[in-house]
Amino acid sequence: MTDFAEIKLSNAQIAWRAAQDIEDGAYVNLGIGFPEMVAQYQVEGREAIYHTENGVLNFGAAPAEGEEDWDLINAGKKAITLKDGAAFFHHADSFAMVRGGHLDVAILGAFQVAQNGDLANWSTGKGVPAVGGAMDLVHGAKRVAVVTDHVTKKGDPKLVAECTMPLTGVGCVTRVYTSLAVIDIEDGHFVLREKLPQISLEELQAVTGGELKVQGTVADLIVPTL
Amino acid sequence: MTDFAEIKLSNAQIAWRAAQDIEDGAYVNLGIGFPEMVAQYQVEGREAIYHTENGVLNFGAAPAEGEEDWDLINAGKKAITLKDGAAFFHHADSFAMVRGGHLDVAILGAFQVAQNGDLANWSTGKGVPAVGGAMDLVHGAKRVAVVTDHVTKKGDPKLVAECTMPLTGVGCVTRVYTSLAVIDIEDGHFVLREKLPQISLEELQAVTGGELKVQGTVADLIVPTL
Amino acid sequence: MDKSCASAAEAVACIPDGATVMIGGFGGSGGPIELIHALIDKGAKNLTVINNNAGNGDVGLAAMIREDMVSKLICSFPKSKDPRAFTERYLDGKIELELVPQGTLAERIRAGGAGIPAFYTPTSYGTDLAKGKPVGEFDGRSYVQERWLKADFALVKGELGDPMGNMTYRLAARNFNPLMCMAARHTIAQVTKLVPAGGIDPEQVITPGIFVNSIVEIANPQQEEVLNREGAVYP
Amino acid sequence: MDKSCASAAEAVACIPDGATVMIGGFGGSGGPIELIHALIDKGAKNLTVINNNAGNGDVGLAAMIREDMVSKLICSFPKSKDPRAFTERYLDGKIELELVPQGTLAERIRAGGAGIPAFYTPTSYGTDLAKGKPVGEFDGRSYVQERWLKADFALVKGELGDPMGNMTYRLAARNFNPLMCMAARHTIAQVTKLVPAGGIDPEQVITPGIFVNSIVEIANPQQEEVLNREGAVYP
Repeated sequence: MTDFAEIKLSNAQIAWRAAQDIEDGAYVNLGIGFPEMVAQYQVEGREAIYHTENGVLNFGAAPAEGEEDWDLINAGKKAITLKDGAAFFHHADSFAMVRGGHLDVAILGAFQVAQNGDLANWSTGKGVPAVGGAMDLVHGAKRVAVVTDHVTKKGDPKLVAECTMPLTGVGCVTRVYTSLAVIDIEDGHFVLREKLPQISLEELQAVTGGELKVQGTVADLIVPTL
Repeated sequence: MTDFAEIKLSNAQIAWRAAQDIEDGAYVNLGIGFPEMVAQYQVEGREAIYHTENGVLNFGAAPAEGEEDWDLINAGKKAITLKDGAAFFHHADSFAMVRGGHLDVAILGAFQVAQNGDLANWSTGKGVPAVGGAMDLVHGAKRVAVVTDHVTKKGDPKLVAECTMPLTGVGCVTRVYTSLAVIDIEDGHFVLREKLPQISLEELQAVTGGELKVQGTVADLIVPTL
Repeated sequence: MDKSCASAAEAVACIPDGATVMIGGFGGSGGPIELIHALIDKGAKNLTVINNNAGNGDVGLAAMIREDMVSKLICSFPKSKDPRAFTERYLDGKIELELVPQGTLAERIRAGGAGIPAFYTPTSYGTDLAKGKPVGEFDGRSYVQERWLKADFALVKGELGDPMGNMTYRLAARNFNPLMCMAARHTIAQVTKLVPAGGIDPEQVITPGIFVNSIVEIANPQQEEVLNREGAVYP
Repeated sequence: MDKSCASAAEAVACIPDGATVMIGGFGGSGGPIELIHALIDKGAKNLTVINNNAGNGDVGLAAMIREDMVSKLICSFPKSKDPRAFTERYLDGKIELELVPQGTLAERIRAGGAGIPAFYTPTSYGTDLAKGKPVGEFDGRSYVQERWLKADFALVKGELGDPMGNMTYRLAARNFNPLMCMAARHTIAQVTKLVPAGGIDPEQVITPGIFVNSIVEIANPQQEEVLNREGAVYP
């Protein structure tokens, strides 16, 4: 039995892998937290335009400490900078971009992803509920992808036959980048596209809560040391 | 029998009377054509802010001939000028102002006004139909008034028990300024407020298609020579 | 990112027969005359056009209609000083008309751009234009349910533009243009001046570039009202 | 026309107990801190507040909640670095929460301002937040029907303003402010600089004055994020 903890991808590596699929010229929304790392690994020679729900297009990296302007923040309330060709707009226009299908990609975190594309990422069902823009994003972008560890801290599958946690959206996720694999969701099934070469299909299936279908070849998931 | 043609108010005089009811600071939309004349008789010391459907607030009089900028027009496609504190906005925001109840007064023309406040002013039912912003205006402004001759060119009543022409809006008009009288619409009835002193109530009733109720005194409709 | 195009002809080359095309402008103001004329040069048949009006005189949308490129028009006011091209074809049953109240037209286009498939409005309730449409009652008042409007293409006119598609508009030439940018699958903009990215203050952008697919500089754009007063005819 | 007010205190004096109040801002940006603090000084009870968040730390909306002025909150994200004021009252059942997805919150407010009593959105379909709401199917896809949101008052923050109520916004401090201006019966704005009518280019106005009822200059406004980083407490 392979020790997943030793070979699994770091969050940086998962983010790197997700960044490889962002086309030149894509309009992208990155969920708050871990998904924001994807911006750090933009592929050389490609330009992505980042959208943030609170009304900014084409923002850049965080400013140096002490240089923050706290009227210039992203949806995670972190200070940002602007690139040339940026634009401001109000919240209704911002979510018109989201809901109206103008974003090419949204990359989000997940508690659970089901084999039919259902996503649970907003509520554990405990404490103060808070949803933000998650439910809008999953029904807006042309492509909704998830970056996530393959299993929970306790070792339970995060890719499941059916979500048991409160849903964010129904049938919305089309690709999942995990710490062990890249998995597409097609016609209600997990379709394995890439996996770490050190792990067997059987081992991967054992930590996945729905059947992993194989269509054609499964490529090796190869990422740089980061 | 009084000869109405000799004593009836001119369009300018009807517009003057309508202008007396526009409060200081009111946001006003004037329908294309005759209603636009109301702006010429703004009461001294009061300031009205005019809205036009194609996305301008606080416009002023027509420019001198030869001075027109044809990107600066009103809904009637006539050249306008701007006053200090004007603003441009797109059509959805413009009709948000209309439909959202932000205008204080809309003053429109009419083919027919019914005693329940129904208005017909957009279609004779013949030729090419065209509606423009008429149906939006009647459901938007806090107060919808009509300026009109009291009767058609053929002498038929324009104030009617029930509209026979295609409706612009249902139960929307609250006051009518005619060439003979000022009439409110309340609880499904025409209520006579002012009439030309030369005309008797019976004479006025004879050219009005619904019953004229009288509540309290009927004032004399007195307007300057214009 | 560079969405700029060398010419109006290149920008409209992608518009096929049968397309639904939104065209910005209100009366003589804000219409993308050079883009429309490039589309006439290219030729396309059986188009559904969405515009507030139905053209005026012998240029722009009126010329498109006169060239029999338009099989259906969705508009609020198909009348003008010289509406011959439309009127003749309409009365002959050669062009279909969907008449929509102006504010409803604007809101339906915005809804198309904003991913709102339907909404309720008081406008047109109880009139002939509401016939066949669902009605809803909210807080004791009746409203008409209206559907979004989307298009394959939008042709719009801006003032400043940058290669990312950000735009501003001149005076009341703004009108339907920003809404149509949102509601088309592929938006083609002409601007009077193309500036480098960063050349428009981000606070002053009216149409963010995400809503624009290609942008072409037309440095001295024609103005429909001016053309009509000169008696211009295109082609 | 002069909608200007001498002070924040004068501007908020009209807000009674039990009012529904929209408050602009997103996180620490764009919140009208001086207007909120003036309202705390005046005192009001049993308010329904509409804001994207539930305040942070011990200033602004968080301070209003801590002073037990708010009986109900309509928001999308009642969490922050220091959400104590809200969290304690929520877990004790002392404050009601209506949780709304952020884009739906924005659209409901816009709908309130635009006279659209209801609309359909894909957002929240099939989730707990859609429970009890009507569902509609359009073109084979399911949508949730959402209602407009209106308020008695809106407190907003702009950058430039003029006596007619025209306004611009600074950077991303725009967020919910222009929408809330539209949706309240009485909108109270604080601006960093009040300029004479004509001092804002009409093409650059973001909120036209028709949506604003009173406007007060607060020349050096406080910023919630900065206050929280300093550990500020109000009053």
